[in-house]
Amino acid sequence: MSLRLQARQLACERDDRWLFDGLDVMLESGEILRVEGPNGSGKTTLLKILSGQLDDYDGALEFNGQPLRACRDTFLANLLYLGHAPGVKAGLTPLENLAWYQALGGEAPDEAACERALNDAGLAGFEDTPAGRLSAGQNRRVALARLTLTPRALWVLDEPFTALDREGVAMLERRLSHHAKAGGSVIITTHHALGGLQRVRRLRLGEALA
Amino acid sequence: MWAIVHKFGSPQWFYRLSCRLEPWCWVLAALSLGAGGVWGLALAPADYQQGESFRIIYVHVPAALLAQSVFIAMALASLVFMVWKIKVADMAAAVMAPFGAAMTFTALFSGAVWGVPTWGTWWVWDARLTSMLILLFLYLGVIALRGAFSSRQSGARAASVLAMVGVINIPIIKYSVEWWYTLHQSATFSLTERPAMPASMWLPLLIMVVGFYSFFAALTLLRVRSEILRREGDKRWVRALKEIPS
Amino acid sequence: MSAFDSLSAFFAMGGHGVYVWSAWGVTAALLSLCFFQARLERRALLKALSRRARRERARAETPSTPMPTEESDDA
Amino acid sequence: MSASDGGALRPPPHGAGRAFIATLSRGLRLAFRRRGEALNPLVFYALVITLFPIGISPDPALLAVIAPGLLWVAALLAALLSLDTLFRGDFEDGSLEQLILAPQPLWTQTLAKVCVHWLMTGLPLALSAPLLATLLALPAGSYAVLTLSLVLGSATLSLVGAIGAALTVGLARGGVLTSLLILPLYIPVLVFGTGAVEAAIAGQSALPYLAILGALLALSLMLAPWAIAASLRISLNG
Repeated sequence: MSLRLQARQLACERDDRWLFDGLDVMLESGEILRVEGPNGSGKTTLLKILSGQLDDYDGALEFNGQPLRACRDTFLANLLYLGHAPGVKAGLTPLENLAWYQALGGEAPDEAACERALNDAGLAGFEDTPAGRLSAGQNRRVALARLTLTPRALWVLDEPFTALDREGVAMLERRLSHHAKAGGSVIITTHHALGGLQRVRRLRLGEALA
Repeated sequence: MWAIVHKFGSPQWFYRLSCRLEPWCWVLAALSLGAGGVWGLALAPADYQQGESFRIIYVHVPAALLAQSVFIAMALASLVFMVWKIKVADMAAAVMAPFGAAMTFTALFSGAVWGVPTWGTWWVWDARLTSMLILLFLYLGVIALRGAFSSRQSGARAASVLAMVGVINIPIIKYSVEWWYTLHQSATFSLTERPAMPASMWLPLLIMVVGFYSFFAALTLLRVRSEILRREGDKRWVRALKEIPS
Repeated sequence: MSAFDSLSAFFAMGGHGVYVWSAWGVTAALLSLCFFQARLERRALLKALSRRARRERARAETPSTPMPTEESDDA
Repeated sequence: MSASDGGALRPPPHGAGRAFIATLSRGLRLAFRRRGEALNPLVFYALVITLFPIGISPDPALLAVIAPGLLWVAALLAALLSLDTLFRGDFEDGSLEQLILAPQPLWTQTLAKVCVHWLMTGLPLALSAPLLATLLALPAGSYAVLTLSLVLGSATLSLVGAIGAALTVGLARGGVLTSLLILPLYIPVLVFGTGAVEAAIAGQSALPYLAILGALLALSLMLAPWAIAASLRISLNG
């Protein structure tokens, strides 16, 4: 059951200027697509379109051959989107945050799985401290714990390396290559050199228009 | 069906259509407003009870009717924009809102002024005037929301949602205000009950209503064309328009 | 045929003149305000489009020639 | 299958009920963690009520006349002020984005958010109204109807108010704009809410007014969650 996300002649206008025009994107199982470009070239907007959040764009967007609008539920069930903000409530503990995400995915509550995911993300011992008292890097790790807690075929990650220390970066790179080898696919924007990963295709934005 | 909807919705098609329609609307508006004005002001008989101040009706009633029809038209345009993503519909909705607010204010002002000789005070919480005041707040809300967003697209879509939510509430607000007014029925004369008007009175009123509505149509066509020039300025067909002075 | 016997009676409106004329005056003022605003808006947009067209034409003609020929800048 | 389990496609889940309860309990837990903040609407309500005897006159006879309307308007304003807490926090820390991307029908999530807001502001206001009514010398016999009308009405206020909150969540200074959008839509609830209390004072049956309040609630329960979902999508893409 492979995964195929295809966008044809994608164009998006933001405040009367064309961020990108006539863009073709193809993502297959096992591939990592890295979106690059200077600030303001529309990287986040492209990620929001490809993750089905934005729908005022021109062009066609298909998931496994079906227009995204038609199979939105299936698409969302297989998508894991991490935006600039980690999406972790400061008032809740990491465990409670993860339990909510588990329920959001429709899965039964499983505290043991949450603890394992936190442990794998390097947050052993911080399961019950409110996220408000954790550092930005640790909050990012709570968000990254979702990658293993709720496995999804398509990862769309917007600057996931922000605030991560060296081990965090290494841990995330390991997860990316493992996910690609296991047949999943990733769309990622980062200013990090993804040295250790193979099969990384690049998509330049903000140049085609110059 | 899809192709047709988009063909009719295309700015270029609409621009050509309104070029032909607009002059006729202006002519109709000028004629009926002129004739209706003269008839209502000078020829129609005064009301035996209220005297000459009754002539304000020829301005108050058309403005009040138009104020509500514009809101409904705006909500319909917003619905067309949200469902079929037709940009021209959003331009129409954006253009109608200020005119609707102006008509609501006219109705409020003329109603209040009419109240002075009949009730002796500027403002009376009459059911229809109160509904009209709330309608003005709804208009201001839609206009303010459309302008509050940095990007025009989301401002348009937010204003569309509010216009549709607003239009559902207009009858509810009207009903509840009518009911509220009858509960606090003060002894003063209210605009709602009036003896049926003889033909010599409602005919000029009808002409004035036709005048107001054709004015609204002509103004909307003109201002939507301007919106098209503003938003589609970089399109080839706009640059090729002969109206642009070279 | 007219409801008034003289012009002065017409303006006096049986004592209600100030109300009738203020109501009609505000209505006429608002309608003409909307009308002229629309006309001015359209003229301003057309002028902006013509300026942009002229600037693009000027830019299209000058890349090769070092001395750009002076475009006759009409109103 | 282990080689490609990463790529295995999952069918859309049908745990909407579980997601609803999860968002509801999350909201309540968060609110209880900041209990101090949850009292703000109540303190505001009491404060506004005490202003009027000072501002107008302490004469109980006069206060009794304006009591129903005043109790209702103050409750309405207190609810309006607390609308900001509905989506603002989630918007800032990114969980609102995740809420919209959850594979659940979005209107169930927005309904859960509105229930949290109602449980934390609407209900407490309604339950504290009788206490404040005594301050305003509200005639006896109308306290039960006052509370019941506020319970019913505040639910509609939360639902309709959430639409405005969703429309302006992306704006930096959206507070004033929200009230400009929402107050006109609150007027029917205010009319029939005060009508119910006045009917009770006059000794008539308040049932017809409560029935209309119930109808307004049913209508907004049917339309609002969907409208809130649409407004959230617009605000987030703005």
